[in-house]
Amino acid sequence: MSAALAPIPLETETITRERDALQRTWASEPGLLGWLREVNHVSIGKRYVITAFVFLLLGGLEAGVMRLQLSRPENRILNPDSYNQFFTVHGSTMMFLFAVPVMLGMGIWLVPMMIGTRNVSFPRLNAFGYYTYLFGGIVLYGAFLFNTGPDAGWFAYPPLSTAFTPGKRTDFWAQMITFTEIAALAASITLIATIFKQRAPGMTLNRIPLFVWSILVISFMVLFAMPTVAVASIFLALDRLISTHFFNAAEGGDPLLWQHMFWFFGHPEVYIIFIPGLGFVSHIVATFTRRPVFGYPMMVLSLVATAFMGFALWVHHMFATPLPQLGQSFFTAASTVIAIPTGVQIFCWIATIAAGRPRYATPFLFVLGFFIVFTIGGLTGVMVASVPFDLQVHDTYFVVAHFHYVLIGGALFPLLGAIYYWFPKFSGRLMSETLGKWHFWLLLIGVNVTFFPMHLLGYMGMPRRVYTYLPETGWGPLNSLASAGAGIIVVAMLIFAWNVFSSWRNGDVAGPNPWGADTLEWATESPPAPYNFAHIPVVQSPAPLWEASGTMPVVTGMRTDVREVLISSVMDAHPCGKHEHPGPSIWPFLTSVCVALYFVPVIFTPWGAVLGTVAVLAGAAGWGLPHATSSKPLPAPGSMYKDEPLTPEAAR
Amino acid sequence: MREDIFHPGGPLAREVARFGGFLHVVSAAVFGLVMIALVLALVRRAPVSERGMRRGVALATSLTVATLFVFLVYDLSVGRTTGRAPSRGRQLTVIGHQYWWEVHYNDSFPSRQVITANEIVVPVGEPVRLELQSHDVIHSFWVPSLRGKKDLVPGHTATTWFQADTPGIYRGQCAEFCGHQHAKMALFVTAVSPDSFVSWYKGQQAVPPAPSDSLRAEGLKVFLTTTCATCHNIAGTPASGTAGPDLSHVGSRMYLAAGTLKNTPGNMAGWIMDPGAYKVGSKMPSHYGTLTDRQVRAIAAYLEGLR
Amino acid sequence: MTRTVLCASALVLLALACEREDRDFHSDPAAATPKPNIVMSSLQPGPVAVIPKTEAPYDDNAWMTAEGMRLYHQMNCSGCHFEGGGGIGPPLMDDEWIYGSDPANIYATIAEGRPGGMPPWGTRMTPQQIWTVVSYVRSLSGLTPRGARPGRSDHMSGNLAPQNRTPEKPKPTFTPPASWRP
Amino acid sequence: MTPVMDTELVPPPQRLVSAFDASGIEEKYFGTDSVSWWGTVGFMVIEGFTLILCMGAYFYLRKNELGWPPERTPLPDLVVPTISLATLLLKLVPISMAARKARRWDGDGVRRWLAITLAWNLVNLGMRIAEFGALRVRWDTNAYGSIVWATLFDHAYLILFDLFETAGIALVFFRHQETHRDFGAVDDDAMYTWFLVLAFIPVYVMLYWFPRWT
Repeated sequence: MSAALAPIPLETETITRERDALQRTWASEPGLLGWLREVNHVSIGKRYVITAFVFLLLGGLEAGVMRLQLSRPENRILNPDSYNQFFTVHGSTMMFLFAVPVMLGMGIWLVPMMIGTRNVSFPRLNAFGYYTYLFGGIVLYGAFLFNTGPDAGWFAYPPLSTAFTPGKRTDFWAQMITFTEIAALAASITLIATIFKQRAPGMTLNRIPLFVWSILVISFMVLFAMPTVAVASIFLALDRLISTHFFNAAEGGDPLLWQHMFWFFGHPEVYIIFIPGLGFVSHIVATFTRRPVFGYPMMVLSLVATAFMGFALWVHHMFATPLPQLGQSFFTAASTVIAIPTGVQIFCWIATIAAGRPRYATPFLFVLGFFIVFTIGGLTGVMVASVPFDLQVHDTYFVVAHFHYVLIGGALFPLLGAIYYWFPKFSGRLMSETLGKWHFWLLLIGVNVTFFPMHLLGYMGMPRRVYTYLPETGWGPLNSLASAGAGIIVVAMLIFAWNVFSSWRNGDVAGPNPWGADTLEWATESPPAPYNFAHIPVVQSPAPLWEASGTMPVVTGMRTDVREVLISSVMDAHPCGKHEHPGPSIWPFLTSVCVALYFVPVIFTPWGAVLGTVAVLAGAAGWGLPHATSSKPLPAPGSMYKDEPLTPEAAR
Repeated sequence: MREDIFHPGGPLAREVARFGGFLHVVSAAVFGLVMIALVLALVRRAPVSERGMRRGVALATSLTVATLFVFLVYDLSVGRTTGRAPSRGRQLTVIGHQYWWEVHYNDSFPSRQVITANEIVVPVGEPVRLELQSHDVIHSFWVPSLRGKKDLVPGHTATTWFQADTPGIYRGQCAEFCGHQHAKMALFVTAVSPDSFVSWYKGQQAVPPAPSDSLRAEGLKVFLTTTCATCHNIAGTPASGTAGPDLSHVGSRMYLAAGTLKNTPGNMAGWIMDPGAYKVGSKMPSHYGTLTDRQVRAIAAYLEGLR
Repeated sequence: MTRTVLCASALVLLALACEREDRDFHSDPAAATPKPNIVMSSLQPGPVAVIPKTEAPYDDNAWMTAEGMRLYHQMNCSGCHFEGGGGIGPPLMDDEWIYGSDPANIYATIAEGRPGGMPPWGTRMTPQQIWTVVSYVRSLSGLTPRGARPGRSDHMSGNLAPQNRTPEKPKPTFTPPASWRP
Repeated sequence: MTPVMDTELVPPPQRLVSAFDASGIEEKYFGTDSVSWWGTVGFMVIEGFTLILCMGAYFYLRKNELGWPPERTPLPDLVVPTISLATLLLKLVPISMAARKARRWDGDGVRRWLAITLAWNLVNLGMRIAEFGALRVRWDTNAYGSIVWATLFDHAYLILFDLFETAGIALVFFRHQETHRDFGAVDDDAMYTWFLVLAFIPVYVMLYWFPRWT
């Protein structure tokens, strides 16, 4: 085994030669087929993020139409049938097709760069996850176009979603859930293995960037949350398609079983969405105050604590159901206590800002917006933790206001800040600051004008999910105000879209590290070469780019002719092995098609399950059998095995 | 008509409104403190030292814990007072339907039981205990000015209670998404003095009077010979359907179709003719083409007389 | 060429899908849906008549079939036919059809009534409502497309849901037992 | 004008120095140093959790009934499932032997034991199909029927995928195309099989013994 060497400066010539070789090995293939065969995490991550933003746009348009419908009493833009489809598809899109995939996608895109490796651990599984997610979205929107959009709510409570919604609408919803859950699970397994085993040498647990921690934490949450909703949605589909009785009270089933399972997933889901947001905030705060975030151990512990507690408070979505009262107190206490770790993080950031030198660039503005909007959402969150108060505001517009404040404040603001912040790494160019500031201020105003009045509407008795209201309820003026706010949000997001579009084409060219940031992704070019790092960096401090003094310690001796990555130990990131990655393959895409061949036909006939099982097995066979792996075969089978155990060293 | 959690009409809602006021004050204070801290952090002259940061975070965290503790204690005490159901008081059964409410005033003598729909009349100052069931999907019973909500889940029987102190009309609405007309599934609680309640209750127990004029008599005949009677019940007549609301005293109600239309003969006629025009997806079938204008007018006149 | 085919098939899909999931909330005026031309029996003087197959408008529309199920209960069809198994009236979920299984025949049976107790509903239900009941009744014996048949019911036990029943092959005629005759 | 590009902050170009020579490090094929081990463990966690969820739903639905199985539903058979469990446990022998040979890089040994595992897998699958009959209830009879079918089906899918995975690995070995990594795959497959078999023990107790105790 090799050990650490005395630092030897690398010759420019060597570096250039190795770069050329790596470029040949890792390059993407041209053409449509090459696009489908792509397994590089940068491409797949970008695809995730772009696709998710397309779904954000669609979900936002649906919200806009709904706000138009609600802008005055007894409006007739949408009839209840279309309204129910719109709000169901809006909620499902934002949760399953935008928020979770965009966060996992940012993780897939950023994590390998941040931890100093060349690709994620399971590149093909990763690509498979993307296509499965994409097909899930296509299935939902395809159905929606054909007037088959789900209409039982994004929460799909039975029996409304079983015996009382005939047709295929809810079936498409349930299948979309399964698609996106498979994708999320694939992404989280990939990310966990990558973060545990592929960190650059020296990146011990206490040097992992906070965003990587947040992705690690949510990946574990996904492992337990997503199977729950997948099992629940399969039960739901079975109830609908082959008449099982999981949720049928008349035959011993229980509608509340669905609610338990759905919220056991649904509450952690919220944390899955905003914990990466907290990761973004940490990086932006550190960079724009020019000092590391205060209280790193506390930040990490808070993230982990939030993840654990996130699973212990699902019942606070069910306070109004007939449940024993004693248990409810526990969930109130848990919902209250979870405010502490989040509070600690906010205090640490404010302390960091106080100790640093703030620069008011757009990403930092979005973080300030996060403080304002998210704090309001968090406070109303503590309010709804109380059983008696929640029973008054549950399922009203107060809750609509609450979770939009939490998710827009806790996830969208940091995400948009992150887009401005990492856009140079994305495209090689900076986004326009002027447009960015317009975007920020309009969004901040728009969000508050739209959602603040909803708190009051909730107090006035306006329930959620109503397609209209009567004039005598007096809800008209505040609803008109909220709809006007939605208009401001639309303008703000149009500015953002234009900013992305124009900056991508002719924004200022950014160097490798335009913000002077501290983490490893800024050590590569913008945008990075397909292999990320010509030489894997060796990490010696939590802020490697700030503490390096003119020299950058790196790993040498990696092969350049195959896709090789360095494997390191879980705790102290000591190099302990190498791993040869598979190259591009069409099979992840084809297997994903096979999964679609399972889930879509099964909506129409039980034989779909048989067809689908065969198709998936065939896809897996194509994926797994030798022609698809580029691994070198053993020297020669036969004599070598006979005498003594063969080690890889001996085989060389 | 009241519908606002901060304009309570009874002790339960008042307790929660007081608690809500406390929450608002505390939340506003916390928000203000966080914002002040943020602004100070942004505009301070010299960067804060490591020790300053540690102290600030420790102080803020302990304040948070203390505030949450106070919140929790107050919340549990409010939960205790509002959660405990009284042992006395009238017992009602409320059954949720897509998209209306069926209300039974239970009595040990079946003949004295009163069945009505969408409108609950209660005496002031007396607790009312509710047993909640659902006929189809999940609904949620909520009258903001009287108390928080409780879900009506198929296969479960939920219990809740409320009490009105001030006479008045309290509007409420189904609070769990239940299908196309979740938006038009209102209910009204009318709190009256105990004396007026007794006379109202007697009136509801009585068999409605026979039609007084020929138009109404014709209305009854049409009601019984067409499909009306297969879904609706009218005491004292052969009409005994259970799929739709009990119409024995429909003339005494304020609204039709769960708070959708004012109860006038004209609205009634229009509603019978084409319910879908007022409430898309209503489970009441249309009679456009099966009833003549005169028949509909006769039915509306007859129903108006059922007080 | 390929593109034209793709576009055309997409349009066909669109049309099919829209119809499948249509929720027809407004009742048409009675005149809008013409009553079908009904041939009661193939027995007639002269050459063998070709009986035109009629199409039920809602057979492949799950929502409207479910509306038919609701009306079936609201109009108290279940009072005699129970949940399709029959009792006072003949069963509806088997393969035997006294007056024919064709949509038009069922329509006529409902609208005009039949001797032996089946009352006429033509004056009490709109044609649209009758058509929804026609589709529901057909779904009971699996005569409508599987995807549009009602699923499990929350209230009934022991019966297979219509969507999980094997379609019955209708026998054209059936001799009613003496007790059913007037 | 780019006000945000703070040139003073951008660190000067850095000279790369070699701090670690990785040329001597080899790929690891067994245990926690192989990434595929982590993938297998990830799938085990997910699949194990779905089984736990099914079991949770089973006990949740139990409380809605007075008796268990509910009225007019017979108790499940005990003989066939017990034989099925025994055959599952027996499967551990050949697959563990295959893994042992794999750790010694003994290709022929792996081939021999994989063949036996594969044949035995078919027995498992057959027993599992018989087991569905042994439940003595249909999935659409009542909620009890639904959940027992779902739980058993969930586990049956694991058996099916394990069979398929073993078959895939065996195919590679029988065509003498095995690589170092395929020896690692045998080891991971053995670990997965242990999970699959051990996970069935609580399911077995729940499905066939729990109704007899209550």
